[in-house]
Amino acid sequence: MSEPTSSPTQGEPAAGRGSGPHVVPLAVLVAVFAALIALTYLTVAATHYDLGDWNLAIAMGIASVKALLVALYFMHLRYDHPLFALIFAAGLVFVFLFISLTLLDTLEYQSDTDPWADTLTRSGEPQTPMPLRSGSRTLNTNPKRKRGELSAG
Amino acid sequence: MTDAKALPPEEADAGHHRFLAHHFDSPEQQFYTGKLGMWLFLTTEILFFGGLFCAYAVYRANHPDIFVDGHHFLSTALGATNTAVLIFSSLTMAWSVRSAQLSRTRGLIACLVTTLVCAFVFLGIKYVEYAEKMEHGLIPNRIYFERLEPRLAFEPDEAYLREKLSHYADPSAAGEDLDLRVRKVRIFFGIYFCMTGLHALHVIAGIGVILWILVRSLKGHFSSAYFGPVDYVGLYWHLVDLIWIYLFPLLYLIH
Amino acid sequence: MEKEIAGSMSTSATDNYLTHSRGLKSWLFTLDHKRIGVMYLVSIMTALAVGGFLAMLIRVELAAPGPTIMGNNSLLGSDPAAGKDIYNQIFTLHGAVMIFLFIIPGVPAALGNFVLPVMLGAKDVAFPRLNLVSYYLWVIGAAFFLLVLVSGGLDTGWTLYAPYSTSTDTRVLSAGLGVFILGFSSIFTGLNFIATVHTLRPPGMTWFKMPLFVWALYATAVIQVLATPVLGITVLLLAAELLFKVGIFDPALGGDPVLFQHFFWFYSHPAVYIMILPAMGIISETISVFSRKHIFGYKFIALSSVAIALLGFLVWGHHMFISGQSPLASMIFSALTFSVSIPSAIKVFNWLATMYKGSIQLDTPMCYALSFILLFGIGGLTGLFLGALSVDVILHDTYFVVAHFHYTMMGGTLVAFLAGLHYWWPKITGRMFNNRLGQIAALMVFLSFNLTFFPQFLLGTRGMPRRYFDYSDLSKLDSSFTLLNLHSSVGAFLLGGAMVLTLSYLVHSLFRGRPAPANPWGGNSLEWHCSSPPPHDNFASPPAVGDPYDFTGLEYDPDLGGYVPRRRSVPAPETQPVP
Amino acid sequence: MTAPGAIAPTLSTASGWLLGQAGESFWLPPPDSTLAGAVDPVFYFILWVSVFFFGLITLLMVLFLVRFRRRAGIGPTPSPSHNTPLEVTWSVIPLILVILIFYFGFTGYMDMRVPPREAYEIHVVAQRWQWMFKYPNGHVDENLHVPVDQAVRLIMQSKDVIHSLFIPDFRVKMDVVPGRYTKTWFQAKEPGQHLLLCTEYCGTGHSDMSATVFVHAAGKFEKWLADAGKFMEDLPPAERGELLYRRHGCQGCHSADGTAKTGPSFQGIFGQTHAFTNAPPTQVDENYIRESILEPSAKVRQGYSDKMNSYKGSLNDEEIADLIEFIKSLK
Repeated sequence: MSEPTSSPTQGEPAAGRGSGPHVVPLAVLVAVFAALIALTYLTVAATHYDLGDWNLAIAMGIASVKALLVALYFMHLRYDHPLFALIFAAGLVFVFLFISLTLLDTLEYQSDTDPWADTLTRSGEPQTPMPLRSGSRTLNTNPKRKRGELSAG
Repeated sequence: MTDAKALPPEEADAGHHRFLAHHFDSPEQQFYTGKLGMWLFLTTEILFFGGLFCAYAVYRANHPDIFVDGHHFLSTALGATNTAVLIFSSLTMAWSVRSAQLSRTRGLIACLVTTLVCAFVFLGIKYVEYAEKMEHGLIPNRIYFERLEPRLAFEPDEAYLREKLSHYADPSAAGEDLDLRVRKVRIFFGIYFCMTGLHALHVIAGIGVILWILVRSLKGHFSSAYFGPVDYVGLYWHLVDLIWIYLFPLLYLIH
Repeated sequence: MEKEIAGSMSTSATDNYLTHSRGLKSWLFTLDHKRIGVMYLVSIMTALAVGGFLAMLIRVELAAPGPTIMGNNSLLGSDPAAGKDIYNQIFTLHGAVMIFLFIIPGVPAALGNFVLPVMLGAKDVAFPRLNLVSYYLWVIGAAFFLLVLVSGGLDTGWTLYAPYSTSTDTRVLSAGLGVFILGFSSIFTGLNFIATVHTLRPPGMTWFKMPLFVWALYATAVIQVLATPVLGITVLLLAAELLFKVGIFDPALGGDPVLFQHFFWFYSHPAVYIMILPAMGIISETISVFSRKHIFGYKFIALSSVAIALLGFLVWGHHMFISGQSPLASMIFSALTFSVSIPSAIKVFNWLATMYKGSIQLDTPMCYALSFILLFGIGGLTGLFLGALSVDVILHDTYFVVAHFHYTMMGGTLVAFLAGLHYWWPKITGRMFNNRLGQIAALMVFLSFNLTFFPQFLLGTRGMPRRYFDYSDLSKLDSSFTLLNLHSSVGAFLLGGAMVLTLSYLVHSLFRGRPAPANPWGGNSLEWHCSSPPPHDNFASPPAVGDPYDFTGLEYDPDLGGYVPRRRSVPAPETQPVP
Repeated sequence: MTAPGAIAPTLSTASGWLLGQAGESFWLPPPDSTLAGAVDPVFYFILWVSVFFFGLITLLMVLFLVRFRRRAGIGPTPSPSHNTPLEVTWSVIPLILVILIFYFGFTGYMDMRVPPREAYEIHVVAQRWQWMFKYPNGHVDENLHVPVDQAVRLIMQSKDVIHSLFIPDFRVKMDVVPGRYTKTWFQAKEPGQHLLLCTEYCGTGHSDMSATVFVHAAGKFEKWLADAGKFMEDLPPAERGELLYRRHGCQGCHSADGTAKTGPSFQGIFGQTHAFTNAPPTQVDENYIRESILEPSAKVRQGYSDKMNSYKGSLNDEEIADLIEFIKSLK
């Protein structure tokens, strides 16, 4: 392909940066493929070792390296106009914000929740889940409403 | 249209006149616009799956034990095989874009066919995995109608779950009884089904669009002067791969 | 299609996009952004009428405590319980129709579709087919809402909060599908606009020469693309919850209802800016044109749109201060919420500064623009109450919130939509409407709007919760609840009357209106450089791009009833028509 | 255009004043709990900031409209189209104000969320469309009774959908979310009665889901609570059943007068035979009523949907017997 000549919009090229679309050499594609397969093997192998919290971090780290390789080479981001990378990154940033702010909140109030507890599902009645200040008798009695007395008091 | 000078004139000419929409000035402008549109679309896909990843993150952070219990029911071997298949299909897809850029129609067709085969292999393996889970009701296995609206029956076989889970120690320190673990693990299958199901739908959609460009390649539409659709479909297919790259460790490789 | 267009190219000089080709098919399958814009315009105004009718029913019901028209007759519920169910369905549909079918597509998809490519000097949007697809997705989404209406209604409120929405008998699944489809309609519009702005600007149209309406639409499109997919996944998860009880939101299965609210508001708060940003764009255009003054602080206005769009993503938790969200998250969201108020304030002050030393003419669009500033001012300032954590505790889910979002959404977006509709009406239809009637209607809208919604602030601060069928408990204690509600209902009917008046003179102008000149108001953005209505291809050759807010090159031609390029090159004082 | 701009809100406001609500509580309800101190001053601060800025905007607009209206032969006067110091000024002043507002709101909110250590605890259970208040001695009431001048902490849970407890006079509002506990607190300042409302939309009876808050004078609360525990023993079973019927929210879905609500009416139901969607026709007898209370989904009556919560654990055998007597009495 030749140089783009009359770009219709100034400052923004009509077709990529510099000379036309970049053709990725076959050797690069195959090398990326080999790296991806190797990383897949590595991530499976890593689960055989108990590294505590690091297991998740390693799995996510390897997945991110793989994703980066796919995006840079298979998806041409390395050769294309940076705007595309910016759009892609914007999506990731907002997903990150969404997950992190939501997670921050749900972790914070987790101690108040009690899912799966029979006391809260449809099949059961809440049974005074927290210790009350005084002893609890199961007597259900009550006077009729005495509005007069209250307003007087 | 001086950009055509590096091309065989008749090809460049065909590219310009047949596929250049009236509101674009040049094929470059059209190609760039199409690619921009595709990247914007991919971003919406990322946000779309982002919601699912968020639900996953919230549940995994709050109930890690469910995920440890749940992953015992998935086959790492099948998952890893599918990962390899999808990565290979990504390679062939990237290769087909390269072939189109170099006007190698036969290579393009061969690569697209290989990609399609890989997509079907992926779905086949997925089917094997799903069938095994459907048998035990671990993912919805039947449609019925309630108040005229369709519903899917999702009734895990508790005896089966109890039997399998009894072989594994309680991953939470709470020492919960087996009944509670059986009830809790259900949510893992719910999330598993939502994430992989939506991904599988994207694979099916990918098969559709790859078929479409395959037909167009057979008609000889693509060349170095016009290969936009191959590139756009390629980007979409790589994104499907990219999402699976995260799904695999998150669902199958839990320690 | 292409051939048909090519065949009719050789018609006379009066050829425009309306006369370019004829027949129903030439409209239904058109790829012309202007025709798609007009189809959108007709459709969303139908939705507005439906939503407005439902609003009238709500206001009649609330005119007095206890059942008034619902729950005491054979038409709207024969017993109080049935009446309550009907009321719940009506306010749900009012909200859903107004938000998903009118306000979100209102300005961008209808007016934006028509104006944006012309303003840029482009022949069309980047993806004309996608544009048509997005219109038909809107139609299909609307059809699903219609299906909901006839097949059992929806009573969840437009917010679809779980677990109510997963336990109701009404048609959540169909409505969810409708919302999903409408979401994609909105995404495709946004995607199209971003691509158009990036790639189809003619030479000379740099970023900072774009009209502010284009900037506003661009910022809106960014939100549409980044936020709307989350709405899609939210309703999809809700559907999964309904279809096979996956348990993500249902506490009985281990789910978390507050998580649903995070999902919902991650979209629905930025969606508020999808609704208001394009409206602000219209106001920037009209204030400048009708003051004959260069817009003040162009870059600040342009960049504040982008700032609002991005900051708008970080404040969704302010809908959840009392919903069980943790105090830590509430604090973060409250702080971020206030940061959004700054760019909004910047815009208001810049609009006022634009009027300074201008030559202000109160034509109908300007009347609406000025009422926008006042109404949006009230809407924005009352947002401060709701963003402040402790004050929100008493105001949350009361009529104060109802009044606040009607001041921003309706006093803001609807009024700006009317400003834009009147401003571009001559361009779209090629006809002038009756300006005097327009001014009267604008005044009526402003007065009746305040009569309708200002009392609701008081209802809210005094403790009336929203979504109440019956406020007898409150009015027994304090009779002012009855009187304030009655005010509101009377106002609603006057507002309805003003809308009917507007519709009638606009329709009248289609048949009897004076043919519009190319530039009736004296705007200098590119849409005023082509004929009214514009030709099929907008511009035969890329137009010369200047400063869209420089009006010194225009003068009024009384014979034409519009503005023409100044004949002498020597700058002379503009002679203006006396209104 | 300008005059209405200023007049319309004024008119509305004036009409509000004419309602006889003038004075301290024109905007907000009477400040009857200590939490009003965390809310009301912030509210009025924002109100005056808003009034000032709205007045400023209106004033400038009217001024410009009059001064710079279009006149024959006079065009716009040239003036700069941007001024960075000015832009910065009108960005920074609002910024300082909103930081202040945020700070006041935040500190007030923390006061509202953190109860004092020595708070009296009452458990609140919300269900469609009824509030239940459980006292430390096990007494359950459909209204909220609290002592004056004593911090009261509410621990709330929902049996079905989200509700929200709102006492306007106390400046208290908190959602009641199924699957978790939410908490709030207040301290009433004077004995008296106040309205308690539901502010999170919860379906058909949302606007009926109210209760009364009774604030008892010093020393009276304990007496009320002790009496409440004894009151029921002296009643005949059917009357006890009627009280339970109201207190446990049965009347939300089952009328006693033949009106069909979410569930079938209790009137005359005893002894009838009904068809079920998931069971053979059965006569309504003691066993059936007992089963319906404890396992509502076992038999779902034709024409109604499976919506009822189980009362297993919240009603004991004697109470169920009382309810059966009550249903029998509804001829």
